[in-house]
Amino acid sequence: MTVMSYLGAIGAAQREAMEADPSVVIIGEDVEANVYGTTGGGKSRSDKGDFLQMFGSNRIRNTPISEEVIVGAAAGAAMTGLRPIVDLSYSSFLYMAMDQFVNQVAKNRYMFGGQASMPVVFRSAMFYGLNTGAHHSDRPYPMFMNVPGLKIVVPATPYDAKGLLRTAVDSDDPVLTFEACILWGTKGEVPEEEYRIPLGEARTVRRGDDATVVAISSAVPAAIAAAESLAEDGISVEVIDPRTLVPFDTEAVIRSVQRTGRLVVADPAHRTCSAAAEISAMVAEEAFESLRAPIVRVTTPDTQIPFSPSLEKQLYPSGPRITEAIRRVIGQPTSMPSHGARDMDQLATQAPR
Amino acid sequence: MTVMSYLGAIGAAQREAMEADPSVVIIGEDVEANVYGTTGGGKSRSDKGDFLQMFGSNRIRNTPISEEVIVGAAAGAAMTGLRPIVDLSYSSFLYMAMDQFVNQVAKNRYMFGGQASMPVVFRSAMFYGLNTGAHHSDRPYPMFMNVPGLKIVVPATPYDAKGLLRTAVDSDDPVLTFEACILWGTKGEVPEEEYRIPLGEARTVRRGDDATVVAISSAVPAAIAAAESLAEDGISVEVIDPRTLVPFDTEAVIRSVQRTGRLVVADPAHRTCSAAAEISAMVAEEAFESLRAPIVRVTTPDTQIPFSPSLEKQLYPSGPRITEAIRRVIGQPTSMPSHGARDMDQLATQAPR
Amino acid sequence: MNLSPQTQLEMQRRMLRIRRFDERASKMVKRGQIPGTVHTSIGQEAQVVGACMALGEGDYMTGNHRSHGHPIGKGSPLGPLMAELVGKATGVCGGKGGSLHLADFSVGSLGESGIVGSSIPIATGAALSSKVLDNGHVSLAFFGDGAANQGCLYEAMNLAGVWKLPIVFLCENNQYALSTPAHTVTSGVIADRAAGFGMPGVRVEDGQDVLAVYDAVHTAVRRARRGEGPSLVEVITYRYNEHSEGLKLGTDYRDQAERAQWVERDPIVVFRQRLVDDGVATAEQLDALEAEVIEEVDEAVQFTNDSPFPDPSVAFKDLYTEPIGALA
Amino acid sequence: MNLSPQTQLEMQRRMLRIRRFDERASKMVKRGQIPGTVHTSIGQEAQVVGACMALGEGDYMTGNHRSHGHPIGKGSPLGPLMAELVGKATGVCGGKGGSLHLADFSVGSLGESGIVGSSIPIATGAALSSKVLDNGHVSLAFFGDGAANQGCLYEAMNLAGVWKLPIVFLCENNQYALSTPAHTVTSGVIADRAAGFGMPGVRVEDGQDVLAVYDAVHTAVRRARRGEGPSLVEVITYRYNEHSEGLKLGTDYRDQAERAQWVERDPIVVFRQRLVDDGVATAEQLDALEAEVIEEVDEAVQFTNDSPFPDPSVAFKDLYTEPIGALA
Ligand SMILES: Cc1ncc(C[n+]2csc(CCOP(=O)(O)OP(=O)(O)O)c2C)c(N)n1
Ligand SMILES: Cc1ncc(C[n+]2csc(CCOP(=O)(O)OP(=O)(O)O)c2C)c(N)n1
Ligand SMILES: [Mg+2]
Ligand SMILES: [Mg+2]
Repeated sequence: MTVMSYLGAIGAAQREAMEADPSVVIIGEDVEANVYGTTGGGKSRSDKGDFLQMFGSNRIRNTPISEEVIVGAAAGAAMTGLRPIVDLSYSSFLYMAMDQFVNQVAKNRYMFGGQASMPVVFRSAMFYGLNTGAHHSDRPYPMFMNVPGLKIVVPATPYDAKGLLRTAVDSDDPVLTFEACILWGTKGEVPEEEYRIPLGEARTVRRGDDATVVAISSAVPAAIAAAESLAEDGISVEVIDPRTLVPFDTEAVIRSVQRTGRLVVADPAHRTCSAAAEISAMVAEEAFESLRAPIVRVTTPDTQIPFSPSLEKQLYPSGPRITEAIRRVIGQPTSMPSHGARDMDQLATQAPR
Repeated sequence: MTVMSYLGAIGAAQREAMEADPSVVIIGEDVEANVYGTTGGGKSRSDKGDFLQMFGSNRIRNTPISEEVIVGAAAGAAMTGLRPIVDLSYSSFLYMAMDQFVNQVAKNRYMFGGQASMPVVFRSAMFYGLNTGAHHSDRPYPMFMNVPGLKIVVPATPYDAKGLLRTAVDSDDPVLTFEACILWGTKGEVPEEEYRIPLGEARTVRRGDDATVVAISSAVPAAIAAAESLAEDGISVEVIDPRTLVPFDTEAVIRSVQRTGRLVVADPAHRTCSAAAEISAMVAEEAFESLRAPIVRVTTPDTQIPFSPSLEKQLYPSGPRITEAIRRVIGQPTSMPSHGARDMDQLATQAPR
Repeated sequence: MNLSPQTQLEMQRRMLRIRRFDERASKMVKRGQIPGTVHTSIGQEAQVVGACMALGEGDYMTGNHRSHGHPIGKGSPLGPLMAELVGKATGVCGGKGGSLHLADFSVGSLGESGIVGSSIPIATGAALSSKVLDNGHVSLAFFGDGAANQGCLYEAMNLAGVWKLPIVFLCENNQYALSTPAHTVTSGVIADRAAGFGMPGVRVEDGQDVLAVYDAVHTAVRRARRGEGPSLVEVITYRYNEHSEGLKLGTDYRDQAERAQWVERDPIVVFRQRLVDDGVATAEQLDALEAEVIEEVDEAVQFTNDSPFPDPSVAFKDLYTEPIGALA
Repeated sequence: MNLSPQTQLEMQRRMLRIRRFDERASKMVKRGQIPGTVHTSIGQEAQVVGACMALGEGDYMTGNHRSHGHPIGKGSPLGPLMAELVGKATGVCGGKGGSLHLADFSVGSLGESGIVGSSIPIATGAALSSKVLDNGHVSLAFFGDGAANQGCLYEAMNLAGVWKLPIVFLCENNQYALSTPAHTVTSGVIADRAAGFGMPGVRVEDGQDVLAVYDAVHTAVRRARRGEGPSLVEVITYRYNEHSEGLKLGTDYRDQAERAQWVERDPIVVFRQRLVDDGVATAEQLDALEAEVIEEVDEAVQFTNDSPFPDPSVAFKDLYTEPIGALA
């Protein structure tokens, strides 16, 4: 085992994948200069240009700012013999290439009756929680979940980030990974040897009996904090990190809810049509008989992301908001001051009430 | 009252809006020649070029095929004094302009602290069920529901299509309307005089006590058919058409479920993160105590849309599939042959099971 | 350009294959035998075939909604194409694609796109893999005058320019995008846009002359193959039929006299005459060629009629390469 | 071009306002007094001010992530801009926007965009409303050499060309997009791309000369105002600082000698000398001007410090013009 940061783990996975297979290439803006820290050898930001030296400019493809053709070209290259890893830097830029994602990447194999395969990985980082305002803070994975044909990965730890990225590169289908910048610095143990984590296998982060929390991306550490604080009150919370949203490990969630009878879903995406909505709907259909309380979603309210530090942080699922939600589902009196978590969840929807 | 087709009602609403306010303009591909039948005076397809004669080429803006700039330019024009109606023809083309929708249309007012207002309507038609294959059959409203700042309209009748479009044009916020081509020919009564339908008010299509069906767009006639067929067996089904997805009339749905205790949501979108998922999650959180059965979604499975007539039609919510779902929630033995509705719903997800 | 008689006859054969295939498809869609819609290339055969014949077998190609001509021009067998239009299990895409989404990877046809402009980046990516893998394949992207106003074209041209990718951007300027005359929505000249993106741009004024098209595209292909990068070729041509047949979406507002003038310069008639005049073939040989093609189309229809529709469960196949849940 | 002394002094004042404001912002972000990141226009003042001064008061403008210079150049007061960078309630966007999303509609600034290229269509739309409403306003879209490879620029140029919209596309070519040298990712010459889209394209080689920029943009603005349509103006310039300050995303790989050469031709120093040489102002007058600007920046910071942060509930305001549920 060795200790790595989340960002370092991504760099290491990229390096291993590049070393393992000459048809793997990296395509993206500023990848040559290692601006985002994942094309420098997986060590530190100061390893500028390592990948360029190691793999050459034929395989490290520094692009113009042209997301639409970057995504489409990666798809076309994947259909004809390469296995590109595309670095789209921030997730907010994916919309620029939405047509390519939906109409080409997701559809080509199906439309052409299986003639195409599309081994391509699109990496992007969600920059929320860092005071950069509405244009850099998006968490758009729910949109892509609504597009059949894509696989969607949302790692929350260095171990998962590395293992899932290796699997993504191995996959013959298109994979989108949504990384959380706020986790970039998180450190964790990672095996020295190569390993893969299958897509579609949730990780039970913490066992518990009184309620299940399914937490996504940066909501995972928040859920752990909530579980720890409730443990002090003798409340035992199970925390599940699905790790991939498509495919989704329904069984792990259902099994847990069958045991606990209570579900909270913590999801940093906007509330309406979020991953949390899907998970809730799934359980309301398939584990209804086990449910002993309403399913509560802790999400980002349906508002855009404001810049001011006095406005932004409150919006994302936090330890206290998740704690509050768990107390609600287990029927405990809440302890939040007004204008706290409860209010946030009341404000959290575009539905008139 | 007069009888109008769904398509005619849209044309009539456009004509009225153009006549009422000189700042209303129509922007889109092939609007000059009235190719899609809504810029010809609201009468019939053969009224070619009517709007062009009535309103002139300054206000009827025939565009190049450049969705990204069309959407952005309409937004910019709306920020500076016009009230554009943008005809994007098919909903599958919206992805081309996704960045403009998400990063400009939805965010500008908020980001700029209320300085901008954005009175613009984006119309598009969902061409599913008509054997044109994966590139024309999209039903992408769930994606847009995940974007705070947009209003989303899904009319299912001529009356609603006309009344909601007038309200949309009046709105100082951006509105997306998703029309269903399969309903273009549907005829219905429409008042002679001008009228508006508020956004956020559901329509109870049919009263009933045993189960509630919330149905969207072309699923509305399918739900009515299901309710009618079940009425013969003495089962009384309430059918609700939300008409707008943002804002959403939560209260109407909750009130109904409080009475019936059972909910089926019929939604032609892909299942994962669909509008149906949102509605289900909403009810599982807010009307849990009233629920006497699992919430069942009848959606389009998470597969792309195939071309062949032997493959396509089965995928959308149909009368029989909705009937079957209602029987399930009221605990009646099902009557479907194998490979029928039940199978479809089992195939309907990207989650491994 | 000195082309062998064999090559010239193959050009005529391919133009005829497109013409007869599309005439049949047009009839069938009107009779309801083909579901949905078709967009025919009738009138544009020289432009399609001149371009395709300038490519080698291993070369890649993408196209658009006006889709049948491209794979036919690239040498795809007609049976599976016709079966695809009808939605049969034996279709080239197993019935999943239909007219708008033909693809025949066996001849380098990487797919037609119902979304205007959307396949241009795909062709660019195929050129990228050729470059990285150094396998000598050239890509060609077919798109219309309408698509020439989609931004992704310029992103693609720029990327191909800086990376010197082996690709030809081929604009089929049939002077209309649906009802819209190109000159009313196009600022400047399409071919002239190449210069600003650092590549040659040529305009084939007589796109009804298959040899003229071949020459221009062949020059571009050779440049690409030499590693010198992309080119833009704009070909002026004309479609005879409605934009789209079967949907009854609006009709065409083109001047009938304009159409008549173009029909007079029909690419197949013109080239036939030239083959005779140049002594490449006799009228009888050309009649025989035509008869062969008609038979080939008849056989394609027969093949289609004899084929079953796909089982409904096929709708759940091919989304991923491996099963996800119930989806395979 | 004969500009009044007053106008020339105003140019120098605006350049100084940008310089001093951005220097202060740069310091503040490094000290953690500004959250997030800022992108300064230091070194590019002549390009920004030359363009803005060629516009009238009612004219519209959009910009990008390198955002402070544009509204300052257009005459926006500094207090609300600085307060916005810090996220105060008195910020020009009420604290909702921040450095990346400045907008001051009172001076025609319709918004800076953190998404590269994304505001170009918005400016095009403002030009469309000017045209439809016939109100004489011209639009100007600022964007970088990096943004010049986004497809939406060419869609916008084409649309503006066919509709003869009153707009100026202004490319701030500071020769880098983040770490990437423009010449490595740009095929052809940006200004030359205009021709293919049927409009004049000029390149201002000395973008450090505020008058040269003014001349080129003024010509384009007059053309737009006469109803003759759009122009593309590319200005060669240089940023002195890191791409982005505060985030510590990678550092800059530019040659320090290259930077030094540009600093030597500093636009503010050069223009100051010229004003003195031409007898437009004395050194003392220019010192006084500079002192005024410094005081203005100090006051902006004071204003910011004195201002409260917005109440958390403000996060739920301004999404729509009317309340939707609990959202207003
Ligand atoms: C992105 C997108 N916008 C609009 C359409 C609708 N549409 C289909 S074909 C067409 C015209 C295309 O014109 P052109 O590119 O010149 O090709 P042609 O039909 O003339 O061969 C239009 C507008 C579409 N399919 N995709
Ligand atoms: C669509 C999009 N892609 C990428 C980025 C990340 N990014 C921000 S600024 C920048 C460089 C922009 O270069 P240029 O347009 O030349 O402007 P400059 O910073 O040089 O003023 C990049 C790549 C972005 N913000 N938006
Ligand atoms: Mg055309
Ligand atoms: Mg730059």
